[in-house]
Amino acid sequence: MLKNKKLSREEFFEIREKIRTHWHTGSDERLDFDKAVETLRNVPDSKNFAKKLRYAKENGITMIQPRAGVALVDEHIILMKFLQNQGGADFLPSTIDSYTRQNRYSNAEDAIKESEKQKRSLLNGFPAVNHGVEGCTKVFESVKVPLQARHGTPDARLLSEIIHASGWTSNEGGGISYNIPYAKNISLEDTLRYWQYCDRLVGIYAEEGIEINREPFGPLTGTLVPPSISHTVAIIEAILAAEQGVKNITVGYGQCGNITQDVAALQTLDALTNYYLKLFGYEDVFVTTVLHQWMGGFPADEAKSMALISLGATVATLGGATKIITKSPHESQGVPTKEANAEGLRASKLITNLLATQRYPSDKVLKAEKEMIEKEVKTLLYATLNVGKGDFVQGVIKAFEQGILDIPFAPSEMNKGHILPARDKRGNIRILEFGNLPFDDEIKKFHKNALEERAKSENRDVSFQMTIDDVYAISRGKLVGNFSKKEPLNEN
Amino acid sequence: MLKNKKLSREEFFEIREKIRTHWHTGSDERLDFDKAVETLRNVPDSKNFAKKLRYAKENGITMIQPRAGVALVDEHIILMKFLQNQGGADFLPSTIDSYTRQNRYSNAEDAIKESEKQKRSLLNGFPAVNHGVEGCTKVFESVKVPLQARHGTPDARLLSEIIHASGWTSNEGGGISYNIPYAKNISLEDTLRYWQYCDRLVGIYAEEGIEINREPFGPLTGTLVPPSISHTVAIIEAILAAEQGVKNITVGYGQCGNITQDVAALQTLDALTNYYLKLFGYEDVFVTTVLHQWMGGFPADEAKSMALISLGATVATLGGATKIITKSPHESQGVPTKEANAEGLRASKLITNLLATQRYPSDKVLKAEKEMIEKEVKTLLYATLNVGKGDFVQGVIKAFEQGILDIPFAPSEMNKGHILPARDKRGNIRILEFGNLPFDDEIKKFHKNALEERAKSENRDVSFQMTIDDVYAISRGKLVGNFSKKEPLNEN
Amino acid sequence: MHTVVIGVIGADVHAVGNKIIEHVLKEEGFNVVNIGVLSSQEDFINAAIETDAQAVLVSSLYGHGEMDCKFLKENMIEAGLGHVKLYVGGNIVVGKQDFKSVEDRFKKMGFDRVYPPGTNIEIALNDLREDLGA
Amino acid sequence: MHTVVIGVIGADVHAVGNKIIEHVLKEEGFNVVNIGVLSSQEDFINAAIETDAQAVLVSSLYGHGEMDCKFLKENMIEAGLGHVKLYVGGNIVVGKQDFKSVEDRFKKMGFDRVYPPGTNIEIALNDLREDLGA
Ligand code: B12
Ligand code: B12
Repeated sequence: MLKNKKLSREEFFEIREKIRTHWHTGSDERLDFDKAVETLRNVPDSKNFAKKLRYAKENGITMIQPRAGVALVDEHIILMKFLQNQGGADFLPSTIDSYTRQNRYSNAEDAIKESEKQKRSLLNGFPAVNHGVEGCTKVFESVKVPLQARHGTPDARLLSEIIHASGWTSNEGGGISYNIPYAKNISLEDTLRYWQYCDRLVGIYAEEGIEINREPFGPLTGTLVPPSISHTVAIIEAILAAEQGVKNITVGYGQCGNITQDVAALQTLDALTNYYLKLFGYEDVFVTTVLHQWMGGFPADEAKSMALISLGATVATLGGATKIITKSPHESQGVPTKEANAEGLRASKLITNLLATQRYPSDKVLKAEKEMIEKEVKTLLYATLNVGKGDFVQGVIKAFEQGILDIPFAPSEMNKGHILPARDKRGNIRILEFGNLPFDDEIKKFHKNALEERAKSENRDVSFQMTIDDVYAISRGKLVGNFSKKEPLNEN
Repeated sequence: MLKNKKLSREEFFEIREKIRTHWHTGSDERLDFDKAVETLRNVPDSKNFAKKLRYAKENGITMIQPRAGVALVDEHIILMKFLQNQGGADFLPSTIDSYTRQNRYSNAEDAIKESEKQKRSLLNGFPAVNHGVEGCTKVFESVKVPLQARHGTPDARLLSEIIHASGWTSNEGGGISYNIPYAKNISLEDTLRYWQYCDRLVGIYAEEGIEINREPFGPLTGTLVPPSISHTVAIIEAILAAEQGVKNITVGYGQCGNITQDVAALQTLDALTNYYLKLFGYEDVFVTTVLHQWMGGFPADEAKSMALISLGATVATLGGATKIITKSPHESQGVPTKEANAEGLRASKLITNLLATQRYPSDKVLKAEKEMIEKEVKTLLYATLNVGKGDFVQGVIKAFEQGILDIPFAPSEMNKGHILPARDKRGNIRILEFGNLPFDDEIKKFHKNALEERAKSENRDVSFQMTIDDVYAISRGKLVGNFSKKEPLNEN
Repeated sequence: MHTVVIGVIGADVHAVGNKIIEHVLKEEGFNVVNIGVLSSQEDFINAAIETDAQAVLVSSLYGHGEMDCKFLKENMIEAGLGHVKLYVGGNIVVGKQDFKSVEDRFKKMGFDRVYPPGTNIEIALNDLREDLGA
Repeated sequence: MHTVVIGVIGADVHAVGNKIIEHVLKEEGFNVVNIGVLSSQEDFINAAIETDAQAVLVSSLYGHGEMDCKFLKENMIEAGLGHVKLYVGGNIVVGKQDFKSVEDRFKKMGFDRVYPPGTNIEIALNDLREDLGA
């Protein structure tokens, strides 16, 4: 039975041998452990993700990072350099394509060939496994800032080996966050096991004195996820990573749209992650936070998208996030051109610069919001631990089975999908249907009241239609989905 | 000696006859008073500026308005309709060209001809006087939303007659705000007299039951103007307008860049204008506020400009402004295309929509900022009244002579130009050189301390170089101008 | 009652639009067979055969739509589903492309109707009624 | 010490850049004659004659620069100032235009150097030193 327990070096290296056979690039000798350690030791501080994050947090700087990836190495390098030089990216990603994410390396191979032929990327990301240490090292050597793999891969073991051995010092993902939003019928037991491996890899490098950053994927489905739910997943994944020896963790959160709720979420995410890591005995983990600019459907209009991006950067900076994952004005349409991507970066950078020394004021509303998030997280976390009989891995498996943890709009069959979110009058994300969430009456009443207040002001009932309206709202230029109201003197 | 005293109807109509001879379009019979009243009575509510502002304020909506104007009527109509339909402008402007502003109607005539020949606008705005009631009415009839003239004209008497008689229900300007930033050696006595006329015109229409909005030009030179100074000017101009019978006034403010200072400024602008209007006996004036998106030098980069525009819309909405004057991503380059102008509008609209139900939290810092603004305004206002021996018109003339009122970077020789602003560590605009501002030691110390704190953190002295750096700062992507600091791990 | 098969093709996990399409079509009185995300061409074909569907609505959001939909029409014809209406929508290609050319490409591949990003599902509803004669 | 005349031409009141140019050029050791905003061609010409200036730096921000600068070079030649270097900078035309073509237009009008919007004054400083042989 899988438990939240550090893999022994023996177990780890045993699995490692098998993993390396999953695709032919796994046999590259630069994946031999000593060689990889050497590679990583030679990464300069300025290209070390973990160290640069540390620097940012200690200096109160909010840094920026795009998403980006294309099929071919040379094109990918052009893209990376563009985002670094023309976008001012502080960190670079390599977004991995969807075939690689499903370990369909031969599909990816076909698409690489087709992309070469058609001279345009037919993949929605960079197929790092197919390009192997060879290709990934070439990317690493071409840029000046730290690199991270960003994906959505349930089983990212070979991918993780390859990227770290190529000098990439951060890896996004987690056993929950790269399963529930990214898979249909892979068991949590499997993904938690796969990600224990990825974490252990970083832990083992840590034992060699190499600091590598790990980042659970915060926004989950990106669609009206209540902060307490994504926080709980982030904190659990941080704990699981810490158990495997990870020392530098970035927990994430997707912008909701109400500034107070967003700031409350960012502040509690940092505080609670630190608190629970220490509570469960992981003392020396350095925690940073990342805000993802709005992760749901974007407006089709580029000007509006730029405004949404800027608002995301605003809450991130005012809320003290260490990093922002930026979006582009092409978001609603498709994978952005490098130019559009750099626009999102430059807009974000202007905001982080202008607001560098500014923070959101704290008032009663903010405090209340934070307290509610804290209470909900505590409830979810303890209920998870409880069904796991003290073990977080078992807890997670059972909690999802029972709907104690439940993520809205997720594709995974491991997820009950019984809860429904909706926004209150001020655009805060609240819960309309609780499914089996173990919340007490006080919490439930809080959500209910908020939604009833909205329903009243909109002259309608609290219902699933609200949820649907809210799913569409931002892409249609509103925060709270209410498309019936007519305003006499305000047609424009 | 000019005093703050309502012009009698006789005086007014006497002047009126002369004004109408300043250019041939003044003889249009639709300028006959009864005809003009009839025209204005037929303006539907949805096209009445004053009424729509009232609606916005009462419903807590922040509305948007661009700047725009071209040489020829038909082109101008295309432009207006585009901004209305593709930009979603709630209010339309007609920005008047610079020749008209200086009453150089024959220069404007030449430029109109040249523009017709070259098929592109050689004027930086719409020459409303040359086009007369004929042209202005055509514009009015082509649009669905209220129209306003926006200019910078020391003597706008004929212009004001023409626009109102064409159904335009708002006029920007004032005897101080359209002199000091817009002229070199026109006396304040002259401009105050000219603007008494423009205000009286609106007041006389009010006597006929027609509500027209007046808007003092808030941002002045747009260049690091401390809020208390622009507030004082706005409040005085509101009082002068009210004396002439104006009942619907929008006071303005140019975004500074520190969100707390901006919100404090917006809140105090509304509160203080209402307070002092009542204090000086003007009971039934309806006051609204307008935030001007950053009025200083813009970044050359369009993406950064969009971010700056969005941040402006953010503070306006969070601060509860009734209206926003928007900028475009072309700002640093030149008069925007209609497309670029509409981009600024749509970005702003997204923000005002998303934040519609959100307001900035109040904390100690905000309260302190508001108190300081209140105290400074009170000092300036009373000192002005004092040198005017109880009369605001004479007070203004003398206050500028003596530097009791002093506006940074103004071209006018009527302005001492002795004060120097600079930003503190958090980007608040503070005062570095006070010139003759009648501030007490407490206020001076507050500013000094703030600037010294910054100087220390930047390891340099408080000096004019700070002011220069701050003038450039936003156009170079920073709020606080400090271009020496090197950040080891943060080159990008 | 008309039967339509909906689902998200390929290695694509975008579930939100799919859940909403199901909800709306059901509300509008269709018999909706939702095979969900990560569905292969075979999944679509089998579902259409089993349920005797009159239309198949393929969603593709993640950008690999062009590859995933290759020969789908041919495979449907082969399976005796040549008469079944075939729609596709979502973000069906990689990047922001001129939609006209995208539409042409997919029409050539045998799709009856092709929808641009963010299409309001109500629009497709009208088309569906027209095509199925409801 | 080199003498340069600076000012803002036409009905233009943009004062900020002008004040900063004055400050920087003075700091750099030039004898700066600043005629300020709202200056006519005659103002520039008179100032240049009176002070025996080696260069005239015209600012135009508000968009009417093209009209305001018409025949300035010719008028300077007529006034015996043909040898005086003539620069122009700011936002010298209406709208965002391709700078190359703007530069060409102004060079044809006789300007020695033409600067795009937001030019850092340090750049002009180098040019000035080169042109005046300092
Ligand atoms: C939310 C989201 C996610 C969530 C999805 C959660 C989940 N499991 O559902 C997460 C974060 C997990 C995610 C992951 C990825 N995403 Co994503 N995602 C989005 C986003 C922001 C919104 C999608 C959404 O839910 N919209 C709301 C719903 C209601 O609208 P909809 O999906 O468009 O569907 C409506 C209409 O399109 C229409 N419709 C849809 N299908 C059909 C079919 C027919 C026949 C008809 C008539 C109509 C129709 O009706 C639907 C209901 O109204 C979009 C961008 C956007 N639109 O703003 C990107 C987007 C779809 N994602 C994209 C990509 C690339 C990815 C990733 C590969 C990697 C990445 N960049 O991180 C992974 C993919 C993983 C995988 N294997 O699929 C790209 C696709 C690029 C392209 N096509 O060129 C997009 C466009 C973003 C972008 N510009 O790069 N994503
Ligand atoms: C502040 C400002 C104002 C203030 C000016 C206050 C004052 N009296 O000084 C106010 C609000 C009053 C104002 C009014 C108007 N403005 Co104005 N204004 C600006 C703005 C935002 C900043 C200008 C500024 O101070 N920059 C900071 C200084 C330091 O930089 P600078 O002026 O560019 O000068 C530097 C360089 O260009 C260079 N330089 C300048 N001249 C020269 C010459 C030489 C030889 C060299 C080498 C270098 C050089 O060195 C300077 C110092 O570093 C600009 C847009 C922008 N740049 O973002 C618009 C802008 C200049 N204004 C514009 C316009 C049209 C107007 C108005 C007509 C109307 C309006 N739209 O409201 C009126 C004009 C009134 C009149 N009669 O002139 C337009 C001009 C359009 C065009 N050229 O196509 C601009 C570009 C805005 C826009 N995009 O529409 N404005």
